[in-house]
Amino acid sequence: MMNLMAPPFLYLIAALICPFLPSRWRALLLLGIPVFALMVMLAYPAGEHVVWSVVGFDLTFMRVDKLSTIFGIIFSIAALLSGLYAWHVRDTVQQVATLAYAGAAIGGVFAGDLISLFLWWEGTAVASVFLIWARRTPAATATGMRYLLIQVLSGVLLLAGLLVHYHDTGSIAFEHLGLVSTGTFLIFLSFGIKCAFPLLHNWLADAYPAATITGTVVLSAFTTKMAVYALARGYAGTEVLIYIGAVMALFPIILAVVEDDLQRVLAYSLNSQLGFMVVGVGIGSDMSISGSAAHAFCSVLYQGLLFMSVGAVVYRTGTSRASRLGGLYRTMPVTMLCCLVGAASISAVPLFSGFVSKSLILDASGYNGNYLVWLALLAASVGTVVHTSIKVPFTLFFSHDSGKRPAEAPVHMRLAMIIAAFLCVIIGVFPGLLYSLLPFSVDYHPYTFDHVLVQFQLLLFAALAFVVLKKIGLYPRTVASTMLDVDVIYRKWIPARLPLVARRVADLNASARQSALGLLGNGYGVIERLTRPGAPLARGWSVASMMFVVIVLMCAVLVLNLL
Amino acid sequence: MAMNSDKQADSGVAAGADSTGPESMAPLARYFRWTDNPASIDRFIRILSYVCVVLFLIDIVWPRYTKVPGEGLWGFYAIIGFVFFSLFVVASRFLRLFTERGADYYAPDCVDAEEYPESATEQLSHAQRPNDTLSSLGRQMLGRDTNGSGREGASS
Amino acid sequence: MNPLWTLVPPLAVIPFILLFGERRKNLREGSIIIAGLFLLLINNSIYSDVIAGIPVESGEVALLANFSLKLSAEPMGVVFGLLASFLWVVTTVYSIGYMRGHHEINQTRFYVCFAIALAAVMGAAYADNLLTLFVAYEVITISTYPLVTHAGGDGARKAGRVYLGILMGTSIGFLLPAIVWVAAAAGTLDFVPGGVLADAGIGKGAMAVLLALFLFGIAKAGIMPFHRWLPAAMVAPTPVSALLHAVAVVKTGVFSVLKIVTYTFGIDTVTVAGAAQWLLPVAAFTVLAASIVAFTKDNLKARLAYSTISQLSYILLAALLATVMSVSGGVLHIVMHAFGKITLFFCAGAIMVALHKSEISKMNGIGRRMPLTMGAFFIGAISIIGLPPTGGSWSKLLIAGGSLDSGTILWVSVLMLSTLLNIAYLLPIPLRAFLKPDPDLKPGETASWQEAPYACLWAIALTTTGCVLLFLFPRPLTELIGLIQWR
Amino acid sequence: MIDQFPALQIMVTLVAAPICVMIRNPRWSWVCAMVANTFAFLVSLVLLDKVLDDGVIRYAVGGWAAPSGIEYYIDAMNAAVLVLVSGISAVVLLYAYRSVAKSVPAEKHYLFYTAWMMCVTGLLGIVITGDAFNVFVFLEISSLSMYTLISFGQDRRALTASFRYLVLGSVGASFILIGIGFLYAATGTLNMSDLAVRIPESESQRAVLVAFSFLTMGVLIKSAVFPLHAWLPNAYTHAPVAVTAFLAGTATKVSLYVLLRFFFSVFGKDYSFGQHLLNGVLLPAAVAGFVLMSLVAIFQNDLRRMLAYSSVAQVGYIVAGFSLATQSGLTAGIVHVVNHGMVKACLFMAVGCILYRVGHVHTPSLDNLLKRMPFTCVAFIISGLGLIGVPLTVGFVSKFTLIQASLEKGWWAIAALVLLSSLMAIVYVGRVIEIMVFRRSRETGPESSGMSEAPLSMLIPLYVLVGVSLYFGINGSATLEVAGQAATYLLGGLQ
Repeated sequence: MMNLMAPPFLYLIAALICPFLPSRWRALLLLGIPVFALMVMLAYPAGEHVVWSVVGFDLTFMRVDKLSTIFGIIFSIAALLSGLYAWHVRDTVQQVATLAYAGAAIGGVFAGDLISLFLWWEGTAVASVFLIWARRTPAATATGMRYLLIQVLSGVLLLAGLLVHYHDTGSIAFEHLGLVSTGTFLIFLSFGIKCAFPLLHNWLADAYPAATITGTVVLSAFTTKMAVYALARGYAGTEVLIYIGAVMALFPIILAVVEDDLQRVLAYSLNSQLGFMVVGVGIGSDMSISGSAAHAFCSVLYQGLLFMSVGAVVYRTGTSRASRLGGLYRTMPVTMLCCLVGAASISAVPLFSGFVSKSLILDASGYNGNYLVWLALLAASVGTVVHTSIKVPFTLFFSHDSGKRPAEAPVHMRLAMIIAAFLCVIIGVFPGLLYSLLPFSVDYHPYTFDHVLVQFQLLLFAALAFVVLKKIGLYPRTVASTMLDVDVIYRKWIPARLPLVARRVADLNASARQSALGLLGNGYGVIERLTRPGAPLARGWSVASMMFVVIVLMCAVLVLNLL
Repeated sequence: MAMNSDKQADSGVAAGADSTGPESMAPLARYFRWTDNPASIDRFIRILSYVCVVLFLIDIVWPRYTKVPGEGLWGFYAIIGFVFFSLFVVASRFLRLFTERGADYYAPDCVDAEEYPESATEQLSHAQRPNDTLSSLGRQMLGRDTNGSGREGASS
Repeated sequence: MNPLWTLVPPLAVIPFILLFGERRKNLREGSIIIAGLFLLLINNSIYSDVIAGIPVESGEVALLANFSLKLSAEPMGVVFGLLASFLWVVTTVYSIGYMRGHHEINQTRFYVCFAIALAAVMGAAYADNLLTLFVAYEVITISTYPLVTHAGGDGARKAGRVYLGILMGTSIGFLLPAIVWVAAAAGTLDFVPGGVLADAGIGKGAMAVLLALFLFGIAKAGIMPFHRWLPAAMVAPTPVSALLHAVAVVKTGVFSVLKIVTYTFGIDTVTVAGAAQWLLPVAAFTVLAASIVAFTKDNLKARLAYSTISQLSYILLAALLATVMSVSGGVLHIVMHAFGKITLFFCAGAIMVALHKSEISKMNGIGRRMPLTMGAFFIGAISIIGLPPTGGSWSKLLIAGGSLDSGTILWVSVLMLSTLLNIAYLLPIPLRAFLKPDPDLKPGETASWQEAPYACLWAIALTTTGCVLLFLFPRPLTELIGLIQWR
Repeated sequence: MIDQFPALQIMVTLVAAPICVMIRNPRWSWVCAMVANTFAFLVSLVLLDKVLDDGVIRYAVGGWAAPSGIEYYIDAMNAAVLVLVSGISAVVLLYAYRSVAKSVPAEKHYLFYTAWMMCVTGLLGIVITGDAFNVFVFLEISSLSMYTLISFGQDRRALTASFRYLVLGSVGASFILIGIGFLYAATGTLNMSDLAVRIPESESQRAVLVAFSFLTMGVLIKSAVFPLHAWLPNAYTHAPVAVTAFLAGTATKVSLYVLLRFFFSVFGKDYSFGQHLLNGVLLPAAVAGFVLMSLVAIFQNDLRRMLAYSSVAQVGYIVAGFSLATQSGLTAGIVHVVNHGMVKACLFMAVGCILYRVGHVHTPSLDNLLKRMPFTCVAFIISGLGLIGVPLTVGFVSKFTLIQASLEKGWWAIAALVLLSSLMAIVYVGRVIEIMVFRRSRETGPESSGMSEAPLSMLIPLYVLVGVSLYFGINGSATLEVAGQAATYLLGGLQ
């Protein structure tokens, strides 16, 4: 019975009973469960709990240590905030999916072995896709399908990898793995998909804008952070991650700058932020891992905040297209302010949360001696300013007036955003609160004069560049368009050629079948001609012919025998 | 921080272009009306430039602690900020030449090609704004308010 | 308990079925359910005997000079016996709703053949030797043939011909000679832990041929190119398809393969001789090709049929890999797939009864009319795909894990690829049902519930719950499988 | 008393024949025949039991000891065939009463039963005797009465069929006579045991060889081995169906017994299979027989004709089993003699029932027969499955043994072809079953024509035989054991 009280199971049980509750209770459940589960979670002492023996494996469902706890806490906060943000939603599907998804993600970070990790891994895939399908449009259905396929691909890679790993080592423990064998490579790939490594990243920008308004907020919190956790647990200090992370932090920027859909812009920026965390994991020092964890913590908050504010705009206007929006500050000032706090956090303005976490990673990469990566991260920080901190609030709330005068976001949305914004600022002002949660104790002081100074230099000169470019007309205007990404390969190129290949195969099959049938038919014809009623073999032979056969055979026998 | 430092603009000259008038504005938004005024914006830009110059100059007098070679260069971060910003913008404009397609390129399998379903939103204009407050939210949560019905999607 | 008792309930109920006939339907079907429950009890007591280590054997009848018919229970058979008897009850409950809702003709004949088939399944489950297994196998073929041709039209008879032709043809053409070969080489047909062929002096090449004869001879397992009977048999009423695909026929096929690999060859013999090397690609090809074909099918039952073919080859793959883990996974998959697939077929039948739709393309929006059915369909599909929280994930895990002992990750990748394909062809069905607008509804109109009869719904609920419970509590099953003597 | 049983076996039916003529009344002559036949059956059962317990029985007719006198010689082999012949004859005779009443004019009934009794006498005599010439005599008795029985057919075509059989049968009989003559010339004895001893010592081996060739040809004709089968389909098709059932179950089987007796007991295995004849002619003929004739059977639209061709095919199996010339091969052949005899008799009896009620046996017109004649159809289906060789039927027992035997000998191809022709059997039997059970009548709905089952007096014998065949299908080792013993005797030569 105690086992059912483990936080992930609490969520799942809630998801199970959710459909049977009246609508208000369902919404309250979304608020209550995260709080309750968080309390339960914090009550667990460090160590391994909730062991379940199944099909010959011992699965550990609660491996509590500092690394998992910090993720567990932020996931609980994210679940609570998104529950509040989604207070108006009375769609059972979304509510169940949210609970199950949050539960699976929390389960994922507490999983003590690879198999239970796999179960939760697939669980997040299955649960989260409903947040996309819940939009109930044909395009969302198709997008959800793509998303699910990719997520499950990640799951099956994990399964394959863990099996290979088990076969190699006889252990399913989820400890440090390192890139040492086929199995660990497969697991790495699996984590990489969920973590949106470059070239494996499209699902993120593809799916997040396709979810429901609240669904996008929920999606932004869990899957990718769970992957970061998994990388930190299994592949800390794997050098290749540093380079992957650097590329990952940089390349979405270019795509995001010209993107029209602001939710997609945020998805790209989320991808870029993941790059920072991946670098941190790749460096593998105590400081960098802590930095990654801290950054994940902050990123869930500010990214959620940004998604919430854009979502609020969508809720009131029905679009997230930059080309159709602008000048909304007039009637949505609270949303605008919260968005600005989010923007400040993501671009690491001092006194906001991003500053205290990103600095950890940047400094760790600087100390690591990998200057190119350090520079790349610096550039990526600037990039964040380009596409998120300036572009999103500017195009939404200022810029040219779109003439739209939507009402302010509903009060529960505002409340959720304000709480998130408040948390961002609190962390930014009192970094010690966050640092005390980190997996490794860090002795780091972000607020040195030097540090604040260079940060302002970086940011304000970036802002200056914006002003200058805007003045000389180089800054790109947003127009409704689609930017190609690598997903064009499986969304356009292959499908376009597939019918041809399929037809070829079908033709081949048909002709092979035809000739086989023809052969059979000929054979059948021959047999029938010989054996149907009245045919030579089946005729009542005349006495003469019977005698003839007898004589011939007799001769044959005699000849054979007498020879 | 730069934005917040500019609070004096609230006395603000009403934007001539704004035909809808101050009634159509949320009270809080009045603090930001300066953004609609080109003159204020110019002033904002000017202040930004001054601040930048000051920051740039601090580098001369303050020997920074460095952990990476080159970091200590004069105005290193300022240059990085300015140059990379421009670089990204230029690069993306360049990339756009190759990768831009029509908005409905992936239609009908992409949400870009369709509108957000109206039933899941509550598209009210400022004039129709509901009078919801924290206490009304509290009442809803406690179940004392019957109008707070859900919007998005069908319930079970 | 004597395993012969398992033959009693299905056979004893036949006179009652005939006696009550069409006139007293309630009594007729009631008697079948009672017989089913008895059978379940008997199987359960066999189960407890086996767990307790008490030998469970029957007497023997000498069918041939040195070879006799004999039943005995070992863990693998108990798994199958329990499964079949449980699903018999469920299927009967379901067919009460279905057959009446659909106004099928010749229901008495249907139930009689059904009962005979089940008795034969029990015989196969508890077969003590190859000969008994073969006998039961053939009886199943013959007794299910009238079920396939149930409708009696030209199409049904043609399908019946394909069904009988392939199943009888392969069993006589390949399986029988293989059995005779074993008899000639080993001098015994008994199922012995560790197999009887290790010292039978069969060369490596010959061993491969023998294994191939078994594999292709047991066409019930649906390996390509002898899979055509399965989609052909789709003309049968849905409870029959459910029975064919989830319980009696196909499962007898894969069960036989597993049993032969374990107890006739011995898993070590198979691996040492490398006999399966040439057959693994065939099974893998079947897994993938059937999935791809399933894509192209618009008829729901046809799509499910190809899905079955693909899933059966999982088990064949497991059997051919012949490691303890993979064969255990194969046995487990018999159960897991049975629950998942029978749920899907039940749902397909429920749609047929309630809305008279059989084409997937016409199922837009039916989720609003039949939310329970389509919800169950979703869970069943998840189980077939092998995702948590359904039982399918355990068996897939074991099969994939066992496949690594072959030293290559090729077979794992086949399974993983197939998982993705499964998603792509199974999940669009519930999605279409839930998310696409219903063409029969005018805008603004809300759909009213049009679920299938209660009997169908209960059956669906039972099997769906089973899918999830098997995920949470596989312990009894895995314990039983753990008792299998491999060597 | 028991000592005299071998003589009694023949005498009872032989005496019954003239009594039937004297009675003349259809019913009472049938009763007389029935009593005699039942008695003969009981006697054969006792003999079989005795043989299995005590070994070979030798009985000197009239007290004249062999080799000069005629000797009856009974081992497991012929005891089994005796049981088969008298048993099937008894069952079919029981069945024949109603069946014949419809197709044969009442005033000829006594003749019919007389001919039947003579035929049974001849067949039993062939089996029981240990004297080569005596074989010929009994063969002629049975053949002549058989021609008569066939000509009782309803149709005028029965006469031509009978005539053709007569011509070919006489050729066969005269070949046998010639063969026996040569043997006598070469060895100077007619007693089989004696022959077995003297043949190897004979000076004129060439004469022995000629005798062997003629005997073989003669027996092959009588047992309708392909391609010498041409008399059989017409005879089976046009004879009264009871006669067909009787013939199919016994006549060809007895000829096959003769084949065995001469090949193995008289000439000896080494001699017979040392010849080119058996490897070059017999096996190919058998194989071609069961493959080609199964094919022919597929396309037949007359049920009797189909079964007739299937009979030729089954004879092919038996001969193939013999040609293996091993213990298991012989066992398979012998057991198939018994099993196929039962199955074919059942099938023809079922066909007779259909003929009795429907009036024809044109396969495509038998739509939905199951509704009208359920019991007949079920019997037909069970026996049909036996013909295919489905497990739990006798056919499976013999086919399994046959395949096992050919594999043991390493003759893969034979096993494969046996299986192939089993598949054809699925087709021709399955086709009929499908029409009977699943095709709805074209003209009338299934409900409109009520049930019109054949009379009980036909169904009971049918089901007795079906029951027996099912019993031996499940407990196959009973027949296999007897056959195995018989094979041992045959391979060991005469004691």
